[in-house]
Amino acid sequence: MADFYEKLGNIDRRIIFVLIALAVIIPIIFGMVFPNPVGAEPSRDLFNYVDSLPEGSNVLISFDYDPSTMPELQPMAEAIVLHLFQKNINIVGMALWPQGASLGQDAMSSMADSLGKVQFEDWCNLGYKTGGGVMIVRLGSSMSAVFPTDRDDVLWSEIPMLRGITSLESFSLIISLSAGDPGIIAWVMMAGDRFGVPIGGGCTAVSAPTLYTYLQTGQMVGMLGGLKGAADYETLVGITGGQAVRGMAPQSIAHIVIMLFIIIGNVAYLSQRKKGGAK
Amino acid sequence: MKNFSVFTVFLLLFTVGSSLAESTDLPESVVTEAAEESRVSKVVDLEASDTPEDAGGSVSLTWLMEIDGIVPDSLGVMRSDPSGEEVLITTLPWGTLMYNDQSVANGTEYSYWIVSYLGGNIEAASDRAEAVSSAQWIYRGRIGMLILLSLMAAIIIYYIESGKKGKKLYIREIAGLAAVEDAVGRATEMGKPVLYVPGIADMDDIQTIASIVILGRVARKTAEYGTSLLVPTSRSIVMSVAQEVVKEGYIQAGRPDAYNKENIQYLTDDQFGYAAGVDGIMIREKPAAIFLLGTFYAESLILAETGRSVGAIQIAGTAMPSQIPFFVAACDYTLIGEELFAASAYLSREPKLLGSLKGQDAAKLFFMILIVVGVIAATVGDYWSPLKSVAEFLRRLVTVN
Amino acid sequence: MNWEILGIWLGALVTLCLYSFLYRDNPFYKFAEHLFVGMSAGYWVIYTIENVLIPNWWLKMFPAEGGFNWVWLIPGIFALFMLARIVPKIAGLSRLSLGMIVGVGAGLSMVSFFQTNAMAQVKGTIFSVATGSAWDVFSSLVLVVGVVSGLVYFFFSKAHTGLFGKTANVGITILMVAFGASFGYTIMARISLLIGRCQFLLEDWLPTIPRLLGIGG
Amino acid sequence: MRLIIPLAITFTAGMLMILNFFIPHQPFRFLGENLQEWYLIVASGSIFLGVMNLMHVHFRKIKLKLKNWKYSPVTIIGFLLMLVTGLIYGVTELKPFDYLFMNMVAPMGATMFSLLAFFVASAAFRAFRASNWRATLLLTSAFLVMLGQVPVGAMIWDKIPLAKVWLMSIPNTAGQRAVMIGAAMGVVSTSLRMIFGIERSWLGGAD
Repeated sequence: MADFYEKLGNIDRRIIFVLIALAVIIPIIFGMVFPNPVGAEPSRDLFNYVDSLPEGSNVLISFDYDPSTMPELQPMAEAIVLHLFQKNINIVGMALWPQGASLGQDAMSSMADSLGKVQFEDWCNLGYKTGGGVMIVRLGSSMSAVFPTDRDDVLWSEIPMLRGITSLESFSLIISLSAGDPGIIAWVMMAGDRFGVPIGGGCTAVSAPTLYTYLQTGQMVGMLGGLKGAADYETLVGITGGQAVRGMAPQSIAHIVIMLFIIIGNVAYLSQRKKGGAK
Repeated sequence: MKNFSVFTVFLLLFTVGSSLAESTDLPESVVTEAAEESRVSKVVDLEASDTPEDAGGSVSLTWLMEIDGIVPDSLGVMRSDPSGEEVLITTLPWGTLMYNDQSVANGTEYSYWIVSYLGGNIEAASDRAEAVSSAQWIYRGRIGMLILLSLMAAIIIYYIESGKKGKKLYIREIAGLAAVEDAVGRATEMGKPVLYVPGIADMDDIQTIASIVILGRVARKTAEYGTSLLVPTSRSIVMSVAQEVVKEGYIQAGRPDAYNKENIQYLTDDQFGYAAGVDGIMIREKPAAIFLLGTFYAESLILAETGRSVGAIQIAGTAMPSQIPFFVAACDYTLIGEELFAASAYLSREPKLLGSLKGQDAAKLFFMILIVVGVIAATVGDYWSPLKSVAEFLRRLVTVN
Repeated sequence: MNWEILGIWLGALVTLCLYSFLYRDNPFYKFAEHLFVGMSAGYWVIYTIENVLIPNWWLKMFPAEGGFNWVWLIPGIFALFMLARIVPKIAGLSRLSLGMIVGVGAGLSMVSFFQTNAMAQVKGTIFSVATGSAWDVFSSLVLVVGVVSGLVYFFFSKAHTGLFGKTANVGITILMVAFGASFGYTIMARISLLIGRCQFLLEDWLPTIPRLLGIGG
Repeated sequence: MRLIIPLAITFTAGMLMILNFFIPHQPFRFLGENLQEWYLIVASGSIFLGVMNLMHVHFRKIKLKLKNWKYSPVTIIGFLLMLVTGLIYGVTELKPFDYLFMNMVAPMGATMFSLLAFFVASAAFRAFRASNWRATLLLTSAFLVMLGQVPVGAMIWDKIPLAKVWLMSIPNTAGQRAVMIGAAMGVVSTSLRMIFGIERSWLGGAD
């Protein structure tokens, strides 16, 4: 028996390799989708916060990313936009990254088309503006002075939904989908801390750990981290078979395989040690 | 009609040249009035100031746009100097909110204003703003850092000097470094080579520099033991330096004949191409000891796992926080962060180097005290405000702008 | 000849050759590895010429608007000194260039590490721990104690015994928890890379096989 | 003696880089910025040293028929292929150089990178054993974070994702900070030793 555990503890690593490969290949081939329950985590906090906003409030979404981080951030954008539209909340889009404006346009217009939402009444896209944090401070005093027109040069005064909006304080929530700098941190420090507007956001998995501290201190109301965060929001909003949820299937199986191996390794190790076989 | 002719004059002047010397006699109020009539948005709240903390020769402009009005095509930044000469510095796309004028002389007062173009005509102009450019001798936001850095440097140099004077200095055991001798010895017994990977960064990276210094000590040991030492590098300069220090190590060990230049080779600058090449060397040469010291990125685990699979003793070390966990998991010994920089002192036992370690400790102690005092001050400061300013002061001290 | 399909096939073949390494060293891996080293070295030479030497040096020495900037002779001379290593007699000249490189590197690292690694991190740790719920207070304390005791672990000139040793032990423990968490967190990103390669093989490459055999068209 | 000039250069260059960080005034600004550019040029120019070494090693292998010499021509041909296509056609898109890069060099890099998916698994299997309480903590914290990353975690207990967030934001931040602050001390000390010529073994032997 001890011999068995010893063998188990020293499994040829190629067996692990094969199982990892299968864990990724099989879900891709069969297009598997797994249930994705969402625990008590920052993604649920963000969802709950958005869900509790009254109908007709205004939310600013800043699309602070570019195509290289689309796999993680675009599903977030689509799920959040869908949620806001379902709740009849007005969306004002903008971008701190040049290419973010058109990525945001894609997310908003595709969702608006399917839900019958009207541009300039339910949503609009102010476009990209350079300046990062400095520019955000200016938005705090006057939105229209920074964005006299929207992305397509339609005048601020000609957009009906903007009539009640003067500064950042007109928004019930600011959501930054951020791939780096400038992004969430700039919004938290310039808009959240200075003007007291609640900040939520989504970011890549890589940068999530550095942003968790802002959740701890309450400077952010909630956050989506990486593919898992995107999948969470898709699930909470009720998108079935969404892009991020589908990506979670190979991830889940691969993680389970690795965790099983860790358990096997420890079972083998502890049994050996009990019998005095371990070094 | 009068306004129209004024604009024509402007247009002509602009298309012919950038100088507007002749237009100075045009009353500015006319232009402003015109803007109101035609209702083209003009620039408001124009502010001009010396660009702070630079070498001079630069003025920063910021402004906002008027909202109700026709959107202009573009904006023109205008400037006049004390002689009254007016120039168009640049035209900017409409919607821009800031500009840095880098073409000014220090100490001269300039006056700026911004005009709005529509259909090639100037349709509106902003109020004027004045600024003088100057150069500064210090970044004010970095004074705190300058003080702390000088303090640290002074502490370290003090201890280096006292080390030189022969003051006896203790150094604790560092497991990974204590194992260097064993690792080289084992390779000798097994008749297998030692592989030394100095990371993928270039010679300007301080971790590479630290690694090269350690390589010199390791080379001396392999020379003493008569074991071959393989050093594949991913940078040309690192290869050259590695050749020098290994040769020197062999000379110091009295075995210059055993030095083989061919063992220190360049592979490729490519991160993963290098990883593929080193993996190949590991699997074919089957080294008994592998050193992975320096700057590593994602390739850290590719190298460490392959090294593990050939059964080598592995001693790794890096200051990259993201890669340390992988080394800890896959290697026998890992030098964590600062331990990498302590290695050369530990291995050589030179008093002046040991002194510098002592200096580092003193500096760490200083920062620990700073943190503890800061946290206490901030916490108590919530209830007793005088301490709050202490915490604020400490935070400002460590803030760098 | 369909260049696009050929490209997919080249990519797929080298991918499979490199993956064969997971089984064991074999001629396919040896081939791909040698090819990769050679091709990437060639790539970086061209890249360096096109993206550094021409724009950052040659065009600055001989600007497009004509003229000659002698200042840029200096780095050229330093680079030549470095290349002097090829000729044993004057190989010593390379030390001059090395001196400059190491000097620039040391000076730059000193300020940048001190700024981002020391100052910014110390600043982040100076905060009031008495805010929020009891759990938040506990968390803040763990953070501060973790940083301070972690630093104690790095002390070299004092034996890790007694209270000092206990604190250092707390430090290394927190470090271990941190390393575990960081390892576990990174796995997802690594699996994503494999998903990307599998998608290439399964969705880009595999469908070309029936096309090449004339089945799907 | 022959070390004096290189060490003087190191000192000057190092001090200039430090002063440039604190003093915006000329000539420090100009010198500081230029030195960085110069460094880049010297480092880039040196790439020829490396590739000459690479070619030398492989031609020598072929000549002496050393172990695995049959693969050396692959490296040489691969190198020349990129060099020649790059020199003749340039680096613009849809040219042979770009084609070879996009279809061969880039996929090979991505494949090597993706090997990590396998290696994190085998390293985790082997390293995460509860051999003592510290190793057990390492193991537990890795395991919890992994669970929190995928839906299974929340299925078991909905607080597990929260535990992941806590581990990443508190102990992980603390550990990283300690490593970073400590490393900064090491860097400052090492840099000082270089700039002041206290450590000079990197220059090789010449005294």
